[in-house]
Amino acid sequence: MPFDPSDIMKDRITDIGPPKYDKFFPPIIKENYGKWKYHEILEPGVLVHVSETGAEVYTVRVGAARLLSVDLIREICDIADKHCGGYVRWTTRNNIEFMVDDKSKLKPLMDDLRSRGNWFPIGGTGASVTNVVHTQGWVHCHTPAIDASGIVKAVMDELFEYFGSHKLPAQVRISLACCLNMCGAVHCSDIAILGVHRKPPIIEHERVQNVCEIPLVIAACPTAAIKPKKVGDYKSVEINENRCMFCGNCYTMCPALPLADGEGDGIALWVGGKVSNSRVPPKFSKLAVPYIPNEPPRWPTTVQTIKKMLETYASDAKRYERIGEWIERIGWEKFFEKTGIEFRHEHIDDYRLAMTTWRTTTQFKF
Amino acid sequence: MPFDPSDIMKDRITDIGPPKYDKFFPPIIKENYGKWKYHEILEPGVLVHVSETGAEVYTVRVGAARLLSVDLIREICDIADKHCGGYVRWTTRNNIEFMVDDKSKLKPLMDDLRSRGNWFPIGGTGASVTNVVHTQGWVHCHTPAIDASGIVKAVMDELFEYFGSHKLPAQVRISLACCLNMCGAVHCSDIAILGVHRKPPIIEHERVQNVCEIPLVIAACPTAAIKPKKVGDYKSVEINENRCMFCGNCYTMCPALPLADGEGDGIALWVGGKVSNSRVPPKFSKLAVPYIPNEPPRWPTTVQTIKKMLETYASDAKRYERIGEWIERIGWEKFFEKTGIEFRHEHIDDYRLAMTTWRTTTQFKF
Amino acid sequence: MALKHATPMLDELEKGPWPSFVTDIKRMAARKPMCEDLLGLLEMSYEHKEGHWKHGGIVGVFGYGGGVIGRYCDRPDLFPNVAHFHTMRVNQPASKFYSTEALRKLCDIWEEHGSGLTNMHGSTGDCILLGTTTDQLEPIFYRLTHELGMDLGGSGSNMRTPEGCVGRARCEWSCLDTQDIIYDITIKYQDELHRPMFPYKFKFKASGCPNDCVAAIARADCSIIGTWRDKIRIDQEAVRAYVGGELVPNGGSHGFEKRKLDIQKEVIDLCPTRCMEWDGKNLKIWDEDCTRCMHCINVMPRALRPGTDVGATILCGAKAPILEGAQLSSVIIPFMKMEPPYEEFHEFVEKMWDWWMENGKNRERLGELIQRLGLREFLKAVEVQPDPRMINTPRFNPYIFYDPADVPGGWERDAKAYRERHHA
Amino acid sequence: MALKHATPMLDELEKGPWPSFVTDIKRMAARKPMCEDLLGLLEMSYEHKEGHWKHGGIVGVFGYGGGVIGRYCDRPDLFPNVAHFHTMRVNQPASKFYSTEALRKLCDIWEEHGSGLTNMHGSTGDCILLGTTTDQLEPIFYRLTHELGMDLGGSGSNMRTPEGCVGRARCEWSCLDTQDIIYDITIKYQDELHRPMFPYKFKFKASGCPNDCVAAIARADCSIIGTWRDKIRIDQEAVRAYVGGELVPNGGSHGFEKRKLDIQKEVIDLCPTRCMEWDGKNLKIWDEDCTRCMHCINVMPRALRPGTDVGATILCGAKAPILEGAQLSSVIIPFMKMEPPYEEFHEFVEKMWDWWMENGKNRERLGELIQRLGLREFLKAVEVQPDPRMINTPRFNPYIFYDPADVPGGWERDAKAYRERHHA
Ligand code: SRM
Ligand code: SRM
Ligand code: SRM
Ligand code: SRM
Ligand code: SF4
Ligand code: SF4
Ligand code: SF4
Ligand code: SF4
Ligand code: SF4
Ligand code: SF4
Ligand code: SF4
Ligand code: SF4
Repeated sequence: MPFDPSDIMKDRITDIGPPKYDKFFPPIIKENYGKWKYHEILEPGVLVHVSETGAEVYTVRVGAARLLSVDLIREICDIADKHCGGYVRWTTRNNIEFMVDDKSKLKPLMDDLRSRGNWFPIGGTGASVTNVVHTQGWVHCHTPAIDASGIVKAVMDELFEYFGSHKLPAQVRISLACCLNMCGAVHCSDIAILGVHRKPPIIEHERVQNVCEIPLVIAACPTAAIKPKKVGDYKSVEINENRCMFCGNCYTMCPALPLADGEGDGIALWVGGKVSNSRVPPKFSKLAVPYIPNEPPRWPTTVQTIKKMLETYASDAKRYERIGEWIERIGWEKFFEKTGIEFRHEHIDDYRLAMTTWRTTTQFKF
Repeated sequence: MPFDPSDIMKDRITDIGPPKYDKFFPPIIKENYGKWKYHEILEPGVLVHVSETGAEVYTVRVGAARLLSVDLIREICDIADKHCGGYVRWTTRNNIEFMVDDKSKLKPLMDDLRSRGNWFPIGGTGASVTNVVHTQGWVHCHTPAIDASGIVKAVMDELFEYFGSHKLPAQVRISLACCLNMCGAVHCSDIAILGVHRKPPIIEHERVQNVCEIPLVIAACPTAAIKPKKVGDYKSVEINENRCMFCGNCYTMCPALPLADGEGDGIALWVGGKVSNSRVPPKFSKLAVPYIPNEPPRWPTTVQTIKKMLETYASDAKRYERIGEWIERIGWEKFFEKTGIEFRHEHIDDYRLAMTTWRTTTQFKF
Repeated sequence: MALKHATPMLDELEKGPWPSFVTDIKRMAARKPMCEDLLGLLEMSYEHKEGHWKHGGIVGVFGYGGGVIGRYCDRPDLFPNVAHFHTMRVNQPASKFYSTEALRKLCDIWEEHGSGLTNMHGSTGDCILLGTTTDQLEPIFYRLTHELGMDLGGSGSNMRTPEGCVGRARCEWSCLDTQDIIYDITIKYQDELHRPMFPYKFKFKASGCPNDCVAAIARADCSIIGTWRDKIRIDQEAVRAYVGGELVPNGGSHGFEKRKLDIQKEVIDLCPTRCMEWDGKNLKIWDEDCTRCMHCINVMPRALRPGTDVGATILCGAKAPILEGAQLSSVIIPFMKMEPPYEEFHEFVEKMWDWWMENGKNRERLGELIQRLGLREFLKAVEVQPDPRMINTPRFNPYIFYDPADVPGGWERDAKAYRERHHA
Repeated sequence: MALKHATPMLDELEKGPWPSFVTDIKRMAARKPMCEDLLGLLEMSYEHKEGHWKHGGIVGVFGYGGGVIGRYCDRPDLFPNVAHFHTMRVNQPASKFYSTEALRKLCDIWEEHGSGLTNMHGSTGDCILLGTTTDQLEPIFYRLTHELGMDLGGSGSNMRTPEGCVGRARCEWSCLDTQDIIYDITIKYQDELHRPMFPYKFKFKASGCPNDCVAAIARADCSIIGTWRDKIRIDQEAVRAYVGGELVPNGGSHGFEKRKLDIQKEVIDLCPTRCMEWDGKNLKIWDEDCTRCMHCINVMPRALRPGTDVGATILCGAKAPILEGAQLSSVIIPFMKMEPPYEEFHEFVEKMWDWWMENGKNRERLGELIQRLGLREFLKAVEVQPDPRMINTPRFNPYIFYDPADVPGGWERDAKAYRERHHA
């Protein structure tokens, strides 16, 4: 019974949810579910997990752009069919994992992957820079201050050697969100790339009353910068520009308040966040660079600043130290000194919890 | 020219400030000012400071009630005249320091002090409980929820052995403030005793408009619980009791809003604050016991709870660890377990920075 | 084959060693006009340094309030093929294992009805079908449900698509059946996933252990993180093997050459509670002081394993910054056994949602509501007793809302008696 | 001699080893009716568990707006001698050294004109004369100034009486002339001390080193804390003597028996920056990493001393909790040389006050104003450049008030051009 556009309720199936997970488990996974005993990384991107039963699963992790065409997915399927019994998985950071149940299948798989141009770089395990979690950018969203996929590509090209190696003191998680909504939840990343606006919204007085709920717009502003205002015959709003910190929440509620501005928008870089509870509790990322202009197509300043931070960290930190742990050990004053990043007034918090970030001790380094 | 009440401007001297400090320096201090090289505590309460010139000053520190009669001050002067060349000083924690410039003068001074009943207990140095910084209480202020001097006396009687010894892991600073104004700045003490109210103010509608500036009263409330209200003919206020957290700031502004209540008032105990920058930065004290009733004249529950906390700390902490450092090492869950203090909803912050006190990690102890 | 629009800037992104999404899209563009126009539009965004999408209207499949993000381009005059370019969020199978059979079918459907471009995966976890027109939504939905047994994920003020780490499927540390928990939540709360009923979005994420490989603590309104209550299991011989250089530390995360593990420096000194001791032969862990941070286990996976009395720590409130600033999740239930049929957990979830739906303002996330009304109110609502494990530190401000029930006479005052004792 | 009022509860406070303020007051009460009634009133407070003082009216000496706290009892019917019981705050000599000559004179004046009771000292630092009547204020003031060369301290919305630690007078670690700095501030700002001109109270405190023995960082709107910029001075021989057990660690703070200092455990492992190393013979300090916490110096006072390039860290904003919650002072000037005539410091103070007076609301402390308007505004006002030493961590929320001066075209937008690029 194919779909019948004239009767969409016919045979309608709803609320079935996703397929049950184990339907897609490869046999080796199904059989050893909950029995894994230990793992080892054999080389960057290649893991073995050993089961209590003695079984072994070999995983090859490959980097991928998150934006994939069906053609590329079909190629992935070809590989999985050929080597992995027709199964494949994606990681929480958008890498692809090919699994084989015997060591002998590993080399053919890897050779195959390597034979396909640069589509399937192997890496992303251990003390590496793994794939960049990111969002839509100019490819799909309506509020971005920056692109997503393009910046990620430029960054990963430059940091490529760190994807396929274990040379860093610890894992480094880079994320990107194209606006303050932070869809990637980049707020706890070792390095976060964030799209920022710097000009208050345009107010299209003629449109506001037609396309927006004014009370919701007013309520949306965290700093109460927006007030109702009559402009000529139009019910509209006014914005106290001095109180605007460019969060874009008003634009989310009201298309007649566009913020995007080629000259104003750009990138803020954040550092030192983490998620794992390993050693030290999860941490928010902190502002490193308040603003870098959008420099399409390859964002050189952003890319180089990230590289500089990464390599300063790499050469200075102790083993196991995530970026945030390193900075807390050396102190922020040394972070700015060692990376050569300028410390500016933007670094000093002035939002709700600002007070908790001030230095209430004489302990600091000259 | 004695004072002439009919002409107060005659010979009037104003704005001279205090006498210059060095007018009152004993000669040994004056001569060695800025030249001190090192010190040693010879026994609890007795310090020697050695100068680069070879000179030595011996200090005997004695505990004192902060409330002193002129008779007692004169007795102090007698001692200082007899042994110390007519000089004496008070410390920042209201202890008295007698200084002599030669070791031979030390024993006679100490014998003299010891001969005068219990007026001049020697101690308060090093890893001790030194004098309790405190405020006025029922002796002088209009807003207290508790007495000050009486509680301090009861506490120091019980902890007396820790004043004249160095048995603790580190120094322990106990402070008392009789209301949330916290005149003693007790908010950074190892142990703080704080007077708290627990009933919202009485509103004396007939008096409010006569004795208070209503707008100032309203502005005084941190939680915006107070609103203007007409009651019969009177301009008065109403209080949303659910929003009142008994801070007393409205009463400071308006005598017609008394908070004191024999049944409602009492003591909250706080722990783990410190001021010095030694090892770890200064810390605020945190709530240990939300409420203990006023139990005059000797406040047994308060005294025993403090003793229990102190002795748990003393037996569990490592050398140099202040109470707050000890707790941070073992974790608050262990603090409550070891001291047997009940953990209650009052411990969980719900004021402006509450969020920063919640546990945003899976790291805790069972 | 030459494409419709010149894309000199995007072409720069075909260079370099990392896989190029531009090359990939170009490949599709050869047979998909939608992709051709997408490239043109993107090139224009690169020139303007501004995006070219408008707010989405309300589009979706019948009977669902979420799962589709409407999207319209602001220059349909120039790029008519992406005038409409809606996204469908397809609920991924928990932890993202796929059979190629299913994947290929999905590709076929999508090539037929949409742009042929996807996100594998969205940040929340969905498999995202990127770009189609309104008229295609129902056919796609029909084919997904009928041919693939797949359904849409969440968007809007719904429960969002839950996700978990790989867990017991391929990780030795998992204290939870993350897939099963995620599947259970997803299935049990299908209505909440598909039909807006909440003040705002609500996310669940489950990680099998405190390494938190799905970043639950940073981005789920309810974060379920596996942990254990008993002792770390130690294989002393394997510890000695690490120290002796027979095993590679940290499973090879820092290189694969065999080297002697400096157990004091690399493990014991980095243990946040310093609850371990190595006497040269045996490793002793004072488990009562261990906060289960995973570090020692991470470094010596063949010697140490989590305990066996396993369950979850439930934390609530994480979210991105809008409006009050970002939050991490806070401990609400230090330990809960997580075994099917997960009744205790369901009860908790429902009490939590009831309270949020009753008290939450429009667009107020759970974490913000807890902030506004206080953790105490939330604990009352979910019937959980206060516990020091919920906080890093007790309050330091003295502004305590004492409960009148604890005060003799409550809030009653006898003004007359007061003024008899105290003359005005 | 029997006193007028029975004080059975207070009598309990005459027991025990700590000096009894009750016994002391009783002694005076024999010849001072004020003290007799004070005891009676206090006993009544002990019975009621409520204080018995009313708000003070505005009393003071002519031309001063501070220095006297008015106080009236709420049962003058029962205790007429303390119907009025005002406090005078006498500005103590910096760090509270006295000659007995001066003290005795003060006692004589106070016995003649007041209760004969004092506080040595008030929390701020004043020598407090506790309890007198309005008519005695001028005579006392006259005699204080004429006979003793002493003056009143602060109260109300004034600069309050500054205070410092004992400093160079008797401490080897002081990086500042605390007495001189305190005296200088006190004398220079006599007008501000005596005549209300501020939004609220303002306190200065100075400690000679980061041990902060006057608790400046916790309770002064402007905290001046000594520090050094060069290297800790090390006497290696003395270090060895500590390790060898020839010198008593921590100057005897933990006991006086000679014992070998476990320098690794007691010093190096407790150094917050781990910037020290002991090779068994010599102590090495990486001073560039030292945060001058004092711990190592405290533990080995005969081996280590602060450097010689000394000055102050200036921190601002500490205060008690009313209204916004307590604050500690925050670093504003990481390092300032503090040498007479202290011009740089005076300039800073005056800029700070100007900003506060211009912007502060009624009863808004400096720290609260900085909170409300932001550290950035304060720094601008005092003309200090942002410095990472002012913060523990940079902001973690993305809500940045970018300066329009840094943005091409500032806040100007060309709405028309925008809509040419982006159709609505
Ligand atoms: C496959 C994946 C789970 C999944 O469900 O997809 C995964 C798998 C493993 N993680 Fe993870 N982690 C995965 C995302 C994460 C994340 C989430 C994220 O990055 O968004 C985190 C938290 C990141 C953070 O803290 O910011 C994470 C923090 C860890 C840690 C803690 C490391 C630390 O010291 O902080 C470990 C332990 C370790 O590596 O020593 C760990 C260890 C592991 C182990 C060794 C677990 C095991 O025994 O199998 C797996 C291989 C590690 C490796 O790649 O070196 N995994 N891991 C994810 C791979 C992402 C990728 O493609 O790169
Ligand atoms: C006399 C006095 C200064 C004054 O101007 O009056 C003083 C004097 C000394 N202090 Fe202090 N401190 C004095 C109040 C303080 C305060 C303020 C307070 O308690 O309100 C503090 C901060 C307290 C806090 O952190 O909460 C203070 C924190 C220190 C420290 C840091 C200890 C730590 O590890 O945190 C030291 C160093 C040490 O003891 O090792 C120190 C060391 C010293 C030395 C050894 C300095 C020296 O070389 O002479 C002096 C004798 C110490 C002793 O008593 O064992 N002094 N000291 C104060 C005596 C108060 C009293 O009567 O008990
Ligand atoms: C597609 C996706 C980004 C991506 O490229 O992966 C996405 C895209 C959008 N997010 Fe998101 N969010 C996505 C995951 C997230 C996450 C991450 C997560 O779920 O783990 C977060 C942070 C965690 C959180 O929920 O707080 C996130 C926080 C937001 C916010 C801020 C919410 C807040 O409370 O602070 C908004 C703004 C809003 O809701 O108004 C938002 C709003 C949006 C909207 C709907 C734009 C809007 O303002 O209406 C975006 C539509 C883009 C488009 O055109 O397709 N999105 N969003 C992710 C969903 C894919 C999926 O279903 O798998
Ligand atoms: C006498 C003294 C307590 C003592 O027994 O030592 C004192 C007594 C009073 N203080 Fe205080 N404060 C005293 C030092 C302090 C300190 C400590 C300090 O200065 O180091 C503090 C905390 C630090 C600070 O300034 O924040 C302090 C914070 C307060 C506050 C809360 C201010 C705030 O911003 O949070 C108030 C309430 C107010 O100002 O309305 C207050 C108000 C008061 C008043 C005037 C009561 C009032 O509400 O009007 C008290 C008069 C009591 C009386 O009857 O004599 N007092 N007050 C101290 C002054 C003696 C002196 O001059 O030496
Ligand atoms: S981060 Fe902002 S711009 Fe980017 S996808 Fe999310 S909502 Fe859109
Ligand atoms: S961008 Fe944010 S701060 Fe600015 S007006 Fe809009 S909602 Fe307010
Ligand atoms: S703490 Fe409160 S009650 Fe005590 S003296 Fe200060 S203002 Fe008065
Ligand atoms: S006591 Fe405090 S919280 Fe209560 S009404 Fe008065 S000012 Fe408000
Ligand atoms: S969170 Fe723990 S259980 Fe889950 S994959 Fe990561 S390491 Fe394994
Ligand atoms: S899990 Fe963490 S806290 Fe527990 S013993 Fe290992 S390193 Fe220490
Ligand atoms: S603060 Fe420093 S200089 Fe001042 S007395 Fe204390 S230890 Fe000495
Ligand atoms: S002063 Fe403190 S930070 Fe500096 S070396 Fe000594 S212990 Fe370390």
